Amino acid sequence: MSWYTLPASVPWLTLSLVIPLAGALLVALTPGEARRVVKQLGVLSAVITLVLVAAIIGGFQQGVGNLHLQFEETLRWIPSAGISYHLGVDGLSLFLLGLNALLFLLAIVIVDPLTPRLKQFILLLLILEAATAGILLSLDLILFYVFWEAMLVPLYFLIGVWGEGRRVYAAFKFLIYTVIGSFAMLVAILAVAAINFSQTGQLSFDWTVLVQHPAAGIWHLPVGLGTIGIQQLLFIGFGLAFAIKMPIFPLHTWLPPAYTSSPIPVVIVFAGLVSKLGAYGFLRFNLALFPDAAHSLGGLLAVLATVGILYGAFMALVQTDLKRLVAYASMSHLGFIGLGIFAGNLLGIEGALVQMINHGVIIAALFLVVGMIERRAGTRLRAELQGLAATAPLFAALFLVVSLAALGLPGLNGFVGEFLIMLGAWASFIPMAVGAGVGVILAAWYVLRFYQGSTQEAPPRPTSFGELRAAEVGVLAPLLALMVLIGVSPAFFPAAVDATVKALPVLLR
Amino acid sequence: MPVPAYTFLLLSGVLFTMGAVGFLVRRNPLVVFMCIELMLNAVNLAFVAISRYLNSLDGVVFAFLVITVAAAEVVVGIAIIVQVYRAGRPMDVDDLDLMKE
Amino acid sequence: MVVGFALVAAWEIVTAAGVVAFRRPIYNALSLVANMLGLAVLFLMLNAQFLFAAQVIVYAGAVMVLFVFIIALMNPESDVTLPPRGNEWIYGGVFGVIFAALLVSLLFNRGLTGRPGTLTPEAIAAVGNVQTVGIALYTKFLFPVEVTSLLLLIAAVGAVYLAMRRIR
Amino acid sequence: MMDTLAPFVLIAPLAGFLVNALFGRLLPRRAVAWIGAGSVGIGFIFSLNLLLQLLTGAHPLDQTYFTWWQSSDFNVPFNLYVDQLSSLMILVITGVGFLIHVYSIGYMREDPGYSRFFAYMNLFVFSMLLLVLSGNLLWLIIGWAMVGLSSYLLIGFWFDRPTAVLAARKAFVMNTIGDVGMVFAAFLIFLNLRVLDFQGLFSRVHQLPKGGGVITAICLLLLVGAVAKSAQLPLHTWLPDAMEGPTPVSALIHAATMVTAGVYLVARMHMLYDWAPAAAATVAVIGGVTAFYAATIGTSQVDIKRILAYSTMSQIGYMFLAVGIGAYAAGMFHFMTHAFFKALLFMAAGNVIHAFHDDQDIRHMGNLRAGLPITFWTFLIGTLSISGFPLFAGFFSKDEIIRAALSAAGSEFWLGLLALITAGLTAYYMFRLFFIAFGWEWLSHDDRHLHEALPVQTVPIVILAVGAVVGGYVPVASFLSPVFGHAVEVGTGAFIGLAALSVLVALAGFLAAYLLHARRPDLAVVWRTRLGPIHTLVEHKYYVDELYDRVFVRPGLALARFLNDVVEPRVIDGAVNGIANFFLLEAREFRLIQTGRVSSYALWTLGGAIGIVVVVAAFLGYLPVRLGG
Repeated sequence: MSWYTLPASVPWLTLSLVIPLAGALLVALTPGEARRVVKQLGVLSAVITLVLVAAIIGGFQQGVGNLHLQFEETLRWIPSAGISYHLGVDGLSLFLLGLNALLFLLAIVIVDPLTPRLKQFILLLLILEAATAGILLSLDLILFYVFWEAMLVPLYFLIGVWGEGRRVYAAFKFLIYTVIGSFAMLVAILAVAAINFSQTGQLSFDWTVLVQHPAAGIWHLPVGLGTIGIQQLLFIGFGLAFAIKMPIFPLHTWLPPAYTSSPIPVVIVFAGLVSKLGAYGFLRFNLALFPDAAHSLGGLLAVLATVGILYGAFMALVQTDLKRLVAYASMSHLGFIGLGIFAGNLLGIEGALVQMINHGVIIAALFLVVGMIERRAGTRLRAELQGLAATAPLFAALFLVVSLAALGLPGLNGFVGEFLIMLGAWASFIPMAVGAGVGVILAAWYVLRFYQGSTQEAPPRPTSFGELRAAEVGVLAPLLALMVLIGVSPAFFPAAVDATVKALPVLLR
Repeated sequence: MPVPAYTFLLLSGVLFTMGAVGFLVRRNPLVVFMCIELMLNAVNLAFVAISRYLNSLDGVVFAFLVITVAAAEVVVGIAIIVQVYRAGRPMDVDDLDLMKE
Repeated sequence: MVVGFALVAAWEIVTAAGVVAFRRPIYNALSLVANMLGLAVLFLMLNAQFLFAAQVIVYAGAVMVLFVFIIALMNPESDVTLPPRGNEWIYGGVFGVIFAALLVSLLFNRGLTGRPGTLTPEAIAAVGNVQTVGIALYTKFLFPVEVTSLLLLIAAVGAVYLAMRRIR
Repeated sequence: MMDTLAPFVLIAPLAGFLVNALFGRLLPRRAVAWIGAGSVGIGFIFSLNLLLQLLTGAHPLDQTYFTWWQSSDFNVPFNLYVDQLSSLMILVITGVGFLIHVYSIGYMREDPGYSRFFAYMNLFVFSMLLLVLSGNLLWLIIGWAMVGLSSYLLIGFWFDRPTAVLAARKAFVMNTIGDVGMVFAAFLIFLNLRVLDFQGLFSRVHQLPKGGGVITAICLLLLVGAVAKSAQLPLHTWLPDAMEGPTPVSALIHAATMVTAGVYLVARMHMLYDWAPAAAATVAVIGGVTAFYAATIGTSQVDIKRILAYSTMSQIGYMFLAVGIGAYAAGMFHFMTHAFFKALLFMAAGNVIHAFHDDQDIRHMGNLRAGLPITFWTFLIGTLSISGFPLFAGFFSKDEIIRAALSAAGSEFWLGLLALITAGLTAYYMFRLFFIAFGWEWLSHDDRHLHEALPVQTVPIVILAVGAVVGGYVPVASFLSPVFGHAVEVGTGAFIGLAALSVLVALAGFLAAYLLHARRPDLAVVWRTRLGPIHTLVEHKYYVDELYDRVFVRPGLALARFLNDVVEPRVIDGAVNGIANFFLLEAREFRLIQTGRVSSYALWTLGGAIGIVVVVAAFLGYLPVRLGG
């Protein structure tokens, strides 16, 4: 945002990875019985990380740096294989980094101090924070892959150990899906480097190197089955991992059980952030490294994204479990992000970028609300809830703002992203934009069913539903503030990301 | 007449395969361990042979390290086997399925 | 030389077969000892005297004594008494054949490639075999050696710990 | 001067909203009321000031205050645009809005959600002003959606009533359909002309071919938004249900201001509609048909607020007809007079409903002259005005529309004829309402102890009654001429002739109502049975609600259930599990790959090793199969 210049001698990005890890180490050294200390340590390291990331965002300068990358750090790792520890931040990752720090702080703050094995829980959350931040920051494909896999382990345990319901099934299904995608990506990563080596004679896994020389060539399928472009093949390899993580229809069936089984602090970062990493991967790798393939396959993926919007919306309409409902709503919203990315123009991609932040904010807030309902009412079933506004008007009011943001009300943040995405989609594929428009209408329908069904109509059920406490308002407040801020005056957003997006290879063709 | 390099490698491959097959089919944990040792030895042979024919010592050093690691592995492995035996379990790897979910 | 190699190679294969096939663990163990001694001879033929010594002392000596000792102590029954499992020989055979065929095809396709180094047998002989290895271990490979020593320490501690506890 | 003044028109109600929303529950009721009504009053004073400056020759204002989005492809500022049209709008919004706020102080005095009510009302006024003052399409859409939000909040104000909750949701979803239409229109405009602000849009619209596909599509998509917001056919069914909200809400939002936003939109975009005759004709047809359609339904209803709602729909149909045939000034004129008399009618109806303890059925009322004298007389004034009796405000504005339609050549003539018939129907159903609710039976003595409302409620009604009488003499057309150009002058003879015609028609409607509902009620029963099926059809609003339910709502839910019960578990997850079963032979939920057997793990490991060796060998060229470069 160019508010000031940060001294270049400090490894800011590494610090933002190290602080959560250091926090994790401190937590690990603390005896598990000291629950308050454990939690305070977790909160403290998350706060420091957030402050640091905020400083980075404030010191980011649009249009500066090689390939618009800033705060770059490069250390030799395995020089003979062209692998290095290379971090950097640009318009694609800048605000996601902030979202990461914010959501993890909220997640740790709302952890119930009575959680069994609290120490391990906080520990895993902090490790997860470092892994997700690493995914956003790494500019080396191998480093990226390491963080990508490192993210999986804490998530698996967080769901499998602290989850509810069929948690092991959910965690395992998620794991299998993700590992399949990761394997495809690993093969593609190795192939990218190998092909780049054969084309340029330079062995490197560095994004900044690979992005200069898009792979070319055609692969002949055996037995005369035709040909497929190398770029398309690599695009599919990377895309499979990211499409599963997002998820893109029809690779989504791990999502409802995983979200439903996750404890609320986990699902906030899971739905709020991890799903966005798939979209980020598409932008960072698929659109940058394989621009030709992005053009030829973008249409198909845009169709799938639109199907996902409508499918998720219809599914959300009939869910009886609120958590599951929000899970499908999240899927529908992610369809918008996918549509913006695959529209293949500046408007769509900037819309997708802003929508990624919005979605994180909105979905986290929705899951927070579901958690508040569940903690008070002891149930998440829509049929057992109604009229909560009568006993908890403040809760109903905040819930209303969150719902309105979720259904894309103009003036709140959801609209900004949806508008730009649909505008970008309209410029490329009009039917997809119309489909997304139907999705917006359906969103109004299911979100209001969700909101009205739980807070309105008399008599209130359960009658003992209490008003929000100050701490809970405090947790929701930053998210609500972001909803209004981005909705009313989002100009700071393009001011930071425009140069990066404009330089994306997929747009330069 | 010198022995060609590939004969050593061939022998190494054969020994490795035999060890692998033994690992797959035997059920006594002690024998399974021995088959692992066999495979490690086969790999050592390949290292040393390549090292010899390429006029380098790296392979020898590697083989030395492998021997060390194998020794460590055997110590721990046998300790586990003894524990299992003392717990009165049958000596059959197929029954050691605690990792099953 | 060739004849000697052929004899040792045959010895290796026979003893390896013994390791895999014998029914009583003590025979397996003795076959393995024989196999390792043969391997030591092969190391000698490859001009690796240091490894020859290490192989005899560490493997044929220490490790195998441990094996035999445990077998004598516990006197495990042979596989004969275990219920048959059925298809494992099929799996094992199929995979073994595939793997061996793959390795062989690789070898015959290209043979050895790579850039020869400077340590010819003559150069090594000039300094002394053990000295050369020692210099390499404590200069170029110092870090791996140290890591390995740490590993050994951990293994020793782990083994003691495991032996102390009683598992139910 | 105007550039600093204009934002304060917005800020006043916004501040009122924020104060009442955040601290309303802590403040005493009197303070809440003062803040709620006062902020709108301040807005009115600012609006008046703006109007005066325009009247004294100031140029229209187009001022940018901050940037909303700025990237290499897309720029949207936040700018306000104040010209004669928008200043007229804000004057009516804040003026009528202020009176209704004052009325609400009395009307809502018993309600526990007092501060919430005023917060919502202020939010509405703010949103409506934003809609009107916005200088570009995007902020217009934001205001457009936010008035929809306020409308939703106020319809569902009594959220413990299931019917209110449902009605609110229905209104919101139908309005969202309109919002999406407008958003699409904005896309077409931006992608073809690269502008979204009005000044740029109006200067570039002529780059598009006149009557071409693009401009017609833009205008039709805008029309979707206008139709949804203004409750015109076919997106009209939410408005009668919206009467579940408190009566001041019906007066302010669902009569005087918000529902006329569609008319404002078409008028604001008149350069586009002039450029797309087919779309303009569609506007006119929708308006004319809705006017007639809603008037017929109005003749058969018994709920006092619903009758007024259908009347609103019908009157907005007139305005649509006017702007559709290019008589923009006439449409805005009717908007203004309608705001006066319809707000008056609703507030008077609110007094009656209060007096009858929230009973809204007109058949339970009657003979209110003694009990509610002020309400009685003002309601009569409103009825006369809406029915188009000479010298009342409604007479002038409605006459102008009918005259414009009839004097036009071609198909508009038929629409004018329809509008004329509708004028008769209007007089009929309004006087039917009046006779049944206010005058039926003419009791000689009254033991119902009805109480007239408080002065805080009656004074605003009286003020509006004045407006409903004299509003017709305001020279709206000449005031708006800088925006729309000068209207075509009509000869005096034609003027008087047409006026006489419409008065005759209205008189006929009045006489029919008098005959059937005041003098010979038995005749009404006879006619009702005689018209049997037609009457049933009209009474059930032509079964449009039921049709939408069968065609959209139920199939939508059925599809969702089908996806949830069949497609997701069987088809998609089934395919995934099927693939897993295929590869893992006995995998149930992927789990049995974990046998726990060491040898099976080893088997997999070995298989993997072989696979890697094969791939590497193939890459390096050791195998007959070749991969990569």
